[in-house]
Amino acid sequence: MSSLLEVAGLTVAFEGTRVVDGVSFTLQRGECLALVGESGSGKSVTTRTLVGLAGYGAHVHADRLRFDGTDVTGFTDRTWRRVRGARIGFVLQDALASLDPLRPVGREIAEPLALHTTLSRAERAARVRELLESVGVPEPEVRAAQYPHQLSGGLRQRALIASAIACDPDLLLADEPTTALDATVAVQVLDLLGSLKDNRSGLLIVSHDLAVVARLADRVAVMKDGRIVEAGTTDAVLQDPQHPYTRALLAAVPSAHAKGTRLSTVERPTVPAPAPVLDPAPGGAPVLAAVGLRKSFPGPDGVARVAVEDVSLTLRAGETLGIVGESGSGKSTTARLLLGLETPDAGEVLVDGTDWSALTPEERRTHRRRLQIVYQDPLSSFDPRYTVDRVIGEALGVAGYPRGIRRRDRTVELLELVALDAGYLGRRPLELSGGQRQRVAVARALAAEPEVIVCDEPVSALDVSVQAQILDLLADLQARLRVAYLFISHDLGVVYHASDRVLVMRDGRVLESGDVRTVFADPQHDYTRELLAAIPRLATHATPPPTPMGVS
Amino acid sequence: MSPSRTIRSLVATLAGLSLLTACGGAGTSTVDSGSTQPVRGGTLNLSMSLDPLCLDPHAISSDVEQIFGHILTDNLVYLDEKGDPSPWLATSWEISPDAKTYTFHLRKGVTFSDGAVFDAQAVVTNFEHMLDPATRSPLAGPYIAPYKDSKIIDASTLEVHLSRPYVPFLTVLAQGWLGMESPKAIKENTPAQLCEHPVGSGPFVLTGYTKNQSVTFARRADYNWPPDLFKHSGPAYLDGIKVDWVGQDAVRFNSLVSGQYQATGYLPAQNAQAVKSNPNLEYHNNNRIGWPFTLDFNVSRAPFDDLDVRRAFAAAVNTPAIIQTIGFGQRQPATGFLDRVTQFYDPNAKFPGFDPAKANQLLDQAGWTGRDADGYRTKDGKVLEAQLPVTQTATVSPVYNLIQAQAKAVGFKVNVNLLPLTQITTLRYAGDYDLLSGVWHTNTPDVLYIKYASESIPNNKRLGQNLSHLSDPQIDGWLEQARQTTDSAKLQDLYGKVQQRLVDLVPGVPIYDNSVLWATSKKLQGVITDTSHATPVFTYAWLTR
Amino acid sequence: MSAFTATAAVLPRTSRIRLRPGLILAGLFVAVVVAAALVPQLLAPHDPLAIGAEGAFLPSGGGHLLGTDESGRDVLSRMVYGARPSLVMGLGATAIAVTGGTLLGLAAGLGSRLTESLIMRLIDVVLSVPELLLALVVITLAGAGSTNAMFAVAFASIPSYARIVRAQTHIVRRSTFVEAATGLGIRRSTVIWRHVLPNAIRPVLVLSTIGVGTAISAGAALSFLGLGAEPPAAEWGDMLSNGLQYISNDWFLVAVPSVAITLTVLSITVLGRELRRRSEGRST
Amino acid sequence: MTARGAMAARLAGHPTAVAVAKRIGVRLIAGVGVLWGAATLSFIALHVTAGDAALSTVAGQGANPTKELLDQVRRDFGLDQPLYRQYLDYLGRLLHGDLGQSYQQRIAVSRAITEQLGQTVQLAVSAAAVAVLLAIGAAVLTARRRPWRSIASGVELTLSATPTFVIGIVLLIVFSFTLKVLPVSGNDGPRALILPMLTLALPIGAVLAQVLRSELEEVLEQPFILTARSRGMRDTVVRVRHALRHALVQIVTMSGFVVGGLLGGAVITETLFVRQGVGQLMLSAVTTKDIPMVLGLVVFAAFVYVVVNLLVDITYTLIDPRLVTR
Repeated sequence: MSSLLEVAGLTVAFEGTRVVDGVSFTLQRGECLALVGESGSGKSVTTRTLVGLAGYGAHVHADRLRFDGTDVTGFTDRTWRRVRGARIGFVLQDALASLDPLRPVGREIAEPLALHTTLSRAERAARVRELLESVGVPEPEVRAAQYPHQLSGGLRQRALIASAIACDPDLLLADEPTTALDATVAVQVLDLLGSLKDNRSGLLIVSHDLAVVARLADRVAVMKDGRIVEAGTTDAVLQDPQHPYTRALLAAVPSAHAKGTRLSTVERPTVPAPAPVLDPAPGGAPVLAAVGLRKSFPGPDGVARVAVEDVSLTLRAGETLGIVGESGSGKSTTARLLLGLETPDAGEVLVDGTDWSALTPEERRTHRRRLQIVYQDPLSSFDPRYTVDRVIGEALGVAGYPRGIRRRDRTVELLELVALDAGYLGRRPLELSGGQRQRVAVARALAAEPEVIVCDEPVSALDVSVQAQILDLLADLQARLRVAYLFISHDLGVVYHASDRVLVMRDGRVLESGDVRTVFADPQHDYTRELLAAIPRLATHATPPPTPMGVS
Repeated sequence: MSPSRTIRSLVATLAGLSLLTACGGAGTSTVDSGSTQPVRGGTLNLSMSLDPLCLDPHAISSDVEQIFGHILTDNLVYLDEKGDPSPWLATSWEISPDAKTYTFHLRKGVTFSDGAVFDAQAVVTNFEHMLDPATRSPLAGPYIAPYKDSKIIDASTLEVHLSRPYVPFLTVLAQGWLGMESPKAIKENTPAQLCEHPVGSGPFVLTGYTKNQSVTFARRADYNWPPDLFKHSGPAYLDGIKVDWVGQDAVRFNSLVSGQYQATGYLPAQNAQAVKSNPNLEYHNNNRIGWPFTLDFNVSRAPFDDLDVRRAFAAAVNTPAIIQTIGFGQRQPATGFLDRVTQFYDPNAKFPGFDPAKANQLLDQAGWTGRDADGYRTKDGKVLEAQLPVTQTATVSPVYNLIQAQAKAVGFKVNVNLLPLTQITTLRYAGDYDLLSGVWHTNTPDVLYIKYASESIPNNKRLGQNLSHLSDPQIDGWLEQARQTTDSAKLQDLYGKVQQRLVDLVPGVPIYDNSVLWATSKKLQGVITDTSHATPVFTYAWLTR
Repeated sequence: MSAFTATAAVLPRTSRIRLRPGLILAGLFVAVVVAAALVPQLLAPHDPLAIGAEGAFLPSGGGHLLGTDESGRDVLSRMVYGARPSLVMGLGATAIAVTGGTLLGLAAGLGSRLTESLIMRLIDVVLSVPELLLALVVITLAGAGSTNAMFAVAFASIPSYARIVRAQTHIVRRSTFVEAATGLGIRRSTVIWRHVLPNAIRPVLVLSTIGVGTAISAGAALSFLGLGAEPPAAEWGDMLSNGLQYISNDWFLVAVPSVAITLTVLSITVLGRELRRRSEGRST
Repeated sequence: MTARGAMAARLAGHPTAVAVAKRIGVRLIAGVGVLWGAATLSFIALHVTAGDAALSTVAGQGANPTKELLDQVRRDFGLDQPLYRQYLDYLGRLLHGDLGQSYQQRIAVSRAITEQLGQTVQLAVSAAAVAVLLAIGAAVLTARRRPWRSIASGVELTLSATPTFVIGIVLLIVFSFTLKVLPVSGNDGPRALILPMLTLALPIGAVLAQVLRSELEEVLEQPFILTARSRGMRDTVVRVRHALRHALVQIVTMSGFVVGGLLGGAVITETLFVRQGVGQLMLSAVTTKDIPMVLGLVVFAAFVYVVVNLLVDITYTLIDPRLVTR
């Protein structure tokens, strides 16, 4: 029986620049192949080319491109249309944007049926209800009539999958199917995808996250700069990676590492010059503390929504307190309360022992410098008109460095502290990469010589390899400057690696807190257990995970 | 287009390039007896320039009434070629020696289209309607201002008493604005309703009026009382007349050429040449009775209170150049202070022509010997300067800039101030100007009274049109006497003296004789040229198939 | 919620800015117009007001490249001298409108909720009256002439700029970099002055280049209705509405100013769009 | 999925009807505020500036009225009263919907406007329809399609840069003067409507098309378009069924600009094509300082503005349910 999908020497170029460069792989019926790689590796363009939708202005060439035995290279748009939707299903990343927001979900799912089948309206409606049930959506009748924005993330993604499998396609392509979902929901969707793959149809899954793929894929192909650098069965690639890039990728995944060791083996930045050591905070008194914080926001229809309820925490100098929880758990609101950007309904925030609310606006301003923040998207935290020099210079100005030589030297010093050379001074943040921008953000935070830096999802938007470098940077700086971190993230692996103590939050409340090792090894609350179970671990599904983190 | 367009269309019909080519005889009222027999039926499509937004003749001063007047209403009298009143609804009349009592003998059997009978009482109702403040009559009322009261001798004889001698009373009654309206309509309708559907006894009846769009008239079957001079009787030949308001000159011209219309009441001067050379169009450029297009000096204040300055400015104005530039060959230079076709016009009361050297000599003589940086003359530190307020119309013709340039040539500074229409009117009556241009059309030499009698100087009693504020006892005397006699020899002498005196006093600079340009398609025959306004009369016009 | 932005760019944007021929032509034309506005006496062969002795409606050729108008004046010279009033109308009206609009917009964006709703209602009032009626009222009662026409056009376009600035101020006020600056302990007034104002105003300045074109067009419309520049000054809009009267005598009198106005507005708009595309490319 | 289900979802998607009604209520009050503001602003503007309305009405060109007549007219117009008295009378009448009597036409202003309204509405509605259709057609057919895109945007740019009356003149020259296919002027019959409608529709349509195309090109980059294409749907069908709806939101936002453009353009088009209409009325009322008429027109324009904004607000929620919950 010929293979379902046969790709050899596939090249896709946009105005001369090759995005996919000579990719070859095959996919058999009943098999799941995973294409893994960081952003810009060409994995998505490859998938789209398989349905003839490489995009406007794409030049596609392939030695061999056969789907279920037929050569598709010569396909015209008309012939492609008979295959798309009917024989190949496509699932994209975020259902909120991948389903037409202005049309009820049911109509979206019914569309492929209308195109490829002769079912009547009523029959199509019935089929849509069946499909929704088959992908695990409760009350399909009501849900079908609702709009995408009225469904939860998980239900939306299931509806998107229902729309892709409406005509029982032979091949299902899934481009980052679970990236936009919380871990617990992502796991359920992955299991759904796994169940859909029976012996007859094939599944091609694309992701940046090796651990996610490990759960589902039979074979894996690792892509970098448009080429497949390594391919093979999932166990072989994950247990015994041959190519250095694959090894670096695996190493960069926090959950695969012993806590406290360095993550980024690749291009280790030179160790910066010894920085001046800040005098440690007096005794062990908490640098930042909160007692019984409560905050609610007026909902759209007038009903108040409680975001944070009875949250208390303490943070000592040089310590990292992690706050973990899914979206809507109130972790960001807590951070804004601690920073004094929001005033709590009840409770106190103590900075070096003094309560925020007790301070006069003038005092509050000088106090602010003690607490700095690093955002998830650093670009939006810089004034678009500023160069790196002015961004850091402004912070130094507030910290008492007058314009001129002293400020300039200190700026260069700070840049070196975050492993960036003086050449970046004149550059605009827009021209830098995600990792470099985050380094500039950290440098600006340090410029104010703060006692606490609140990191709100600092690495979530970065590629795994870059994520690793930033986490190491933060660890180095803490060791040298004894600055305290409040580390907020939805990614348990990252939090486990970066934090000393951790708070687990859900629906605005602190469920559990304590030393990160004890909380993760022996979770008291079953929600924490559920969170831990949902961490995608590199251990293959063949051998059961020895410890929650899959690594001793 | 905007109402200021009436001013524009007036100004646009200014002096032409070459001296007037032979134009239609002024005031001839012969019926063009075309070779073939008149054909009954068909509707005339007529394009006019601007909708006065009210069609009650007594309530408006718009030029439109000069044409609509003879469509809708009949007048008591009709002017003959010489400019004397001839019988129409009034078959005959006697004037008392003191020219204050006028006895009219009215035509019998005349009815208005709403059935009301035309009799002495109807005439009285009309006069009272013209003078009634509620009508707000801008022209009809003032023309019969001296009317005091009247006595109805019998149904067809009326004795009218005036507060003071006013012989031109008979002549003005021939104008379009003084047509007879139905007394029944006057009694039963409000001024606004009369604006919408006035009722007359004329050859056509108003059947539809949509503002700013169109007016429709239909033939009146039992019409049989045209002026005797028409030498014709019975109803009109045309079934009706459809009038469209076409404000844009270019559009009005091209729609005439394309045959969408068979006649236009206002032909732009710039298109005259094209119409003349068009085989199937007939061009009419008729001189008009009245006061020519003239530049008034305000003699009541400096600098024009000095006669020498006035004579100098008059000598500096190069009238032929102005006419050549803006008239497109359709205007005749004015010779004096009356249009040449006006009754008792005196050809030898000639106005001195363009003579810059004399202008400079007179200004030096008047003491304006100094020169400022820009070359303008000064005297005791003051610059020789005059204000000329002008209203902004879509296309202000360049006459003001020509005069400005010519005055500058002799060191006289003329400031052309562009102001909105409303402000110009306020300045006009407040006398806050040095120069004003204008034209006044009426069908009697008494226009000289309106323009130059001290009685007509705007004051608290009346607004008045004597914008030059000339007050000369001799002229007042002669004009008053002219209003008391019908003896043409005496009138010729009186008006002659007035015209000569005006040439000496130089209250203004006459530039060109007023004339009206209209055009008809060759398909339209039997069009009479009205003797009062030199405009087309369609009473007995007819359309060839 | 960690929205990971790893979706590969399906459509790599060609950001290489090729100097499109249209751009060069537009730039050249604007340069000619500006030169004509600055030094008309150098470019114009004759005096724009001089009544030519040769007579009216001369076809192009001979002493007059574009012929003569209804008063025998040289059309080319009048076109050259007409450039300045049009540019003054375009630049002047836009400058006034942008300053007025920015002040109002900032006041609404930064002020209290009450000041904001007051200003927005005022803007609604000015916007509710159609632009041309507004201009008509201003000119007819304050007198015609190019300066009043300029103020009329400016006054009518202040609201649209005010709205843009207000919306932009709100966006910038709530942006992360303003929060970060406050977090650094910088005084509120300094944050506004250093971060909120410049970023709120920048898009308007870019948009105003396109506004210049629209202002010239509006000015020409006013001249067409007889409310533009005072005669005998050479002004394109006036020449156009004048030319329309003599369209059957010499259609050139209408064609030349129409083409001039259209090309000027077109080239300024093209330059404006290019500026906007470049600045947007940089600021997002 | 039955229609009833869809309706249930749509209602379920909306907050209670009270919230929507409240929003419209607020809009209405703001609208009344705008009307009052427009009337007051114009009242002041007209009375403060120079020029005597009574004099200019009666003593027009060639008129020679007496002083008593002028004073009588001033009393009729109520111009002899102190300004605040005139203002209060005016507001009083306005509340009863009486816009007073036009000085020039001596008929009720409301009647004068309604009389002339028919033609302008006919012109404006047909022009708006043509403009929107042209814009949608141009945008849908040329978005992201290499050669056509630049040609179409070039034409649109030229059209939007050309002043309205120049377009009118060109059309007039080509179709009326030379080809003599269409009548030169007048209001009667549909053929006289074609040229003015095109003159008004082309510039507005050009601007709309440019906005629509850039909006469409952004929407076409959204993932749900790719999903639709991956279901085997033809590109043009995807544009019409999915992308167009998003772009329609843009047209609704632009409706303020369109209405303004129509009213403004109407004045010029009616002047050029000598059509009866509110534009002509506005021009003549302002030049002869027919105060009640100008105020009537201002209030009428403000009323149209408020109604249009209200409709825009409502259509927003119908097209894009997401907006309701904001």
